[in-house]
Amino acid sequence: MSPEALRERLSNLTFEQGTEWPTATVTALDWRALAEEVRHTDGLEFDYLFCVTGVDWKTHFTVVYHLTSTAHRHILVVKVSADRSEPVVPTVSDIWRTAEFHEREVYDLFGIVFRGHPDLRRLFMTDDWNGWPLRKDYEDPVNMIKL
Amino acid sequence: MKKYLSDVFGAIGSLLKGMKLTGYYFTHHKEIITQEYPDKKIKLPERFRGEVVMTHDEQNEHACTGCTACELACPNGTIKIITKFDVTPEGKKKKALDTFIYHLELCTMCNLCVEACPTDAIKMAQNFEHSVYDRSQLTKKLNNPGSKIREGVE
Amino acid sequence: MIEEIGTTEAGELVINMGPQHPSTHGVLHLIITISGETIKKVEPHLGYIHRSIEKMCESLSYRQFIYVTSRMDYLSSHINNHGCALCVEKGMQIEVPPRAQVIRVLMDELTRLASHQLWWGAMAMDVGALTPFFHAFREREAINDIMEETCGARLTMNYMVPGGVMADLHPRFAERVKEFMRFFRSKMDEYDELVTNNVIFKSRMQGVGYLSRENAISYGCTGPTGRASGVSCDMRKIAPYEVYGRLAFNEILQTEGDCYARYLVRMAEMRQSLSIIDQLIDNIPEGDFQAKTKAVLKLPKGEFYSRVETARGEFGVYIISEGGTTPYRIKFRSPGFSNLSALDHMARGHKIGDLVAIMGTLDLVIPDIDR
Amino acid sequence: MISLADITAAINHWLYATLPGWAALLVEAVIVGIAAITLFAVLGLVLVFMERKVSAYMQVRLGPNRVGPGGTLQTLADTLKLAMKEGLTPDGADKFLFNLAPYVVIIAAMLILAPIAFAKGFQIWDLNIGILYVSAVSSLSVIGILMAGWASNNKYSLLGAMRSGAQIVSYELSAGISVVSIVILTGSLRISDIVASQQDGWWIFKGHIPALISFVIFIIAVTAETNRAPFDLAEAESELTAGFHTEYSGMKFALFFLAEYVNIFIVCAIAATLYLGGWMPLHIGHWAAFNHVMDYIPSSLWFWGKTFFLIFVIMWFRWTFPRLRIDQLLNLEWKYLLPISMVNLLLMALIAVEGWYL
Repeated sequence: MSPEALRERLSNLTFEQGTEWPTATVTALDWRALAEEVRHTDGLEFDYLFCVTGVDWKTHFTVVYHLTSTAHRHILVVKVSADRSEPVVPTVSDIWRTAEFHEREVYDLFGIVFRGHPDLRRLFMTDDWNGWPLRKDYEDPVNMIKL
Repeated sequence: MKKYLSDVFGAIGSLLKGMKLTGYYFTHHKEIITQEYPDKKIKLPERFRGEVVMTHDEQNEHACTGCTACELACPNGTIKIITKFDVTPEGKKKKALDTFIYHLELCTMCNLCVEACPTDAIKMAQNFEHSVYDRSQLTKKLNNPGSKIREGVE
Repeated sequence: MIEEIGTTEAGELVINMGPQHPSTHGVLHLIITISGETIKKVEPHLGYIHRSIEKMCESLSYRQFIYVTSRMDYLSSHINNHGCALCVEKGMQIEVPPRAQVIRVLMDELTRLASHQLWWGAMAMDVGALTPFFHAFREREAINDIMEETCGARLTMNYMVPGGVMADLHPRFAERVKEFMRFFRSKMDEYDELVTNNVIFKSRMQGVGYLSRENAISYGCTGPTGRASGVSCDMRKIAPYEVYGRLAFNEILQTEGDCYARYLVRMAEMRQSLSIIDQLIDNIPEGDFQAKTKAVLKLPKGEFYSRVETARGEFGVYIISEGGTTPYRIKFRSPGFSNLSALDHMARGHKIGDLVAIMGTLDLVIPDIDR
Repeated sequence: MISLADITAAINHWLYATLPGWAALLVEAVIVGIAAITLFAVLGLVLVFMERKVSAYMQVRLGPNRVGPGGTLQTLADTLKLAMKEGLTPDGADKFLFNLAPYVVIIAAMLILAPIAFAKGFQIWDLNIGILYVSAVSSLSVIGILMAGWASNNKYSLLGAMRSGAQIVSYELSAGISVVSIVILTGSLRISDIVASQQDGWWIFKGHIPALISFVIFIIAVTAETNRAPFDLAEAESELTAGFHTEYSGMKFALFFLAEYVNIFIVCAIAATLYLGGWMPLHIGHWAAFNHVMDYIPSSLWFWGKTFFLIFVIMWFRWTFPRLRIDQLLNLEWKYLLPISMVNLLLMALIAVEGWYL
């Protein structure tokens, strides 16, 4: 499906202008339903989640999901925004199994909680690590390189 | 039963094939590729990036203007340039290089400083035997003592 | 550590495999629960080599950040750099000269060959054959020598710059590559004799670590891992970049989804890489090796994503730019990370020896997973 | 020509002539003990060096080439290094068993030296159940391995020891049956009788195809029994780091290492004795002239040549093949080797009864 047709098909979403792939922003509340829809609807079948990215916009967080379909080869980018003080996003790890690790990574580095994730623990950092390293306001207490 | 036997023979055959190959290498010593390194020195290609050096000519002159382009280009803070002000014969003050400090221990040999240098004052040398007993020896001063900038390099 | 894992049933044993273990190829830490020799659960613990490259890149300029990506998947460092350069070029709308494009693709394929050779040796070593490792390194060294001559380094080349490559090809490049190809083609048959057709090796591989097509997609397995399960996921075919679109090569697909299929896919890919190099080596166009770019690169505000095919699968670079000289946020989608997530699924019910074989065929590079 | 047998006989005669009977025996025992230990040390050094060179050439590299001429003293240097290393005993290990295990393994290996005929008339103890004694004692080393694995308090060691136990117990069977198939032909368990029965040709030639099959099975089985690749599951370094000797260091590790090589030597010596005539030169039927020429080559040279050839074959296996999995290992034994060797034994019995072997 071409990007235009995809925009047409998912007309209830608001798409950003001037992006390479159709990019839509949804709230955390709507995300779960949208995920189910794009995964299982005939003609869409976004069965492959190839990238999950957390972004800290200083005022809020976004989790960017890059979805594609192995059958139709179209790509959809969904941005899910989350509150900065209490970031919670529903998990999609039961829809795309790869999200299990990716969401853990985002949780580990940004502190975004994925509700319903089966095993939400630190992934890269040690279990007793303080803070969320990829947030913009994170300050490394130990600067490794001191010249 | 037939399959059982053919399995056994096929298996033995495939194993013997592998043994034939290793047997070949065992008996053909000319295939050995070991380079006896410290005994026989290796010649590295001229593009090999071993460390950053500053080229000096016979008059002990270099081409560095102290513009700090390399310092800015370096991703790791490997290079630190200390500049001074020289007084030209006409009596004008001119910025010049005082010390070119190079931290080999931080360098990843990415070549970005050499690319950035507008006057080709620095280049990559092929030396790769960098081990020293103390880390402080890895911090090097690249411009020779008493060296000065070559005439005409701006 | 073991207490935290909590309940183990009677007769079950929890083993820490790694971070220092001969077959985890680095510092992967697996906590495996076994009953006898049978694996009940595998739980990867990551982060022993996590350097937060994404955070580092946020403070590096668009010229500087490319070299860091060599340190992720160090075996396909050139392809990682390629992905980053492509992403920056996409943002800056730089037209890469045709010569640079061909050079890049040639280097990519040589890197892929080198990576697969190392994988072949290391995987054979995982299942207990030590000799293939040295034979594989013999060929890999030949590639490294070629790389060294042109790029200036053997492993972390940093040969890519936005807009092209850092230096022109060495005058002897084509000649040496052809010489290597002749040499390597003769060795490929030896590979088959020594390992591929070996009955012990086959029995170690066949039917082990099965991954169905659905699961491969769901777990996001790409590269040879995905293709062995029948998922068409070769970025060079799906979204051709550089000159891949006009090259004749096949995407290798297998449907068995077991370790042997993954092995065969990689072996066939080596032959495909050879054919790609064959097509290009005599047709390197003349011209510039680098497009004219500004000294300071500033990406316009926006988001840019590029996907390339490394030796392990799909590598994605996602740059969010706020218009400055450094990225606002950069994300690397590394293939090994997704492939590793399927390990637990694949290893359950197999023996410890199989786990090693499965890890071998997944071709994990730990810095690529940890980043 | 002075043979080894003459020398030993002379020493024996001299000792008994000058000393009382018990003292002579004691002195002889001491001499034999010293000789055995020296043999062990030299064997260890030579075989490790040989293994490293064989592996190096197969892997297109040079191998040790620094210490001594052609690297020959490399293993000596390594032994010195190991001897100077600290012998760590991990916390929580069963100290007594942990320290005892390497000695059990090495003593078990040492005991098997007794009935081996190194040359014509040169044998420590030609006991009448020689080959039975060898099979019995060689399976003792598994006790040492189990002790080591259990006492280390390490899960990898335990797994390695368990694998080793399962492996040795099952491969004993086909090794035993292979031995029996030769014993049927010779009708004696005494090593000297077995060697003497090959006066007119080695069993591997005289015994037709069944002897060849049983030889191959014996080699496979003893490779497994000595925990050598492709059957080195007990120490499988890519799976269990180092298996049962993960926790050992220094001299205790060296003993395990030494025992492994001595065991290889012993099983190869047994295989050479059973199938390739031991010290017996290559004799073909009634070709008296040919046999006479062959007799000029000293018998000890024949023995060592055959043994080292077999050792080389076992090393060749190791540097060519991948490792089997534990269930495949047991499958190979119970589904392939055991049935084949049993059928083979029947054939062999037929040959022996009909007397087709002469």
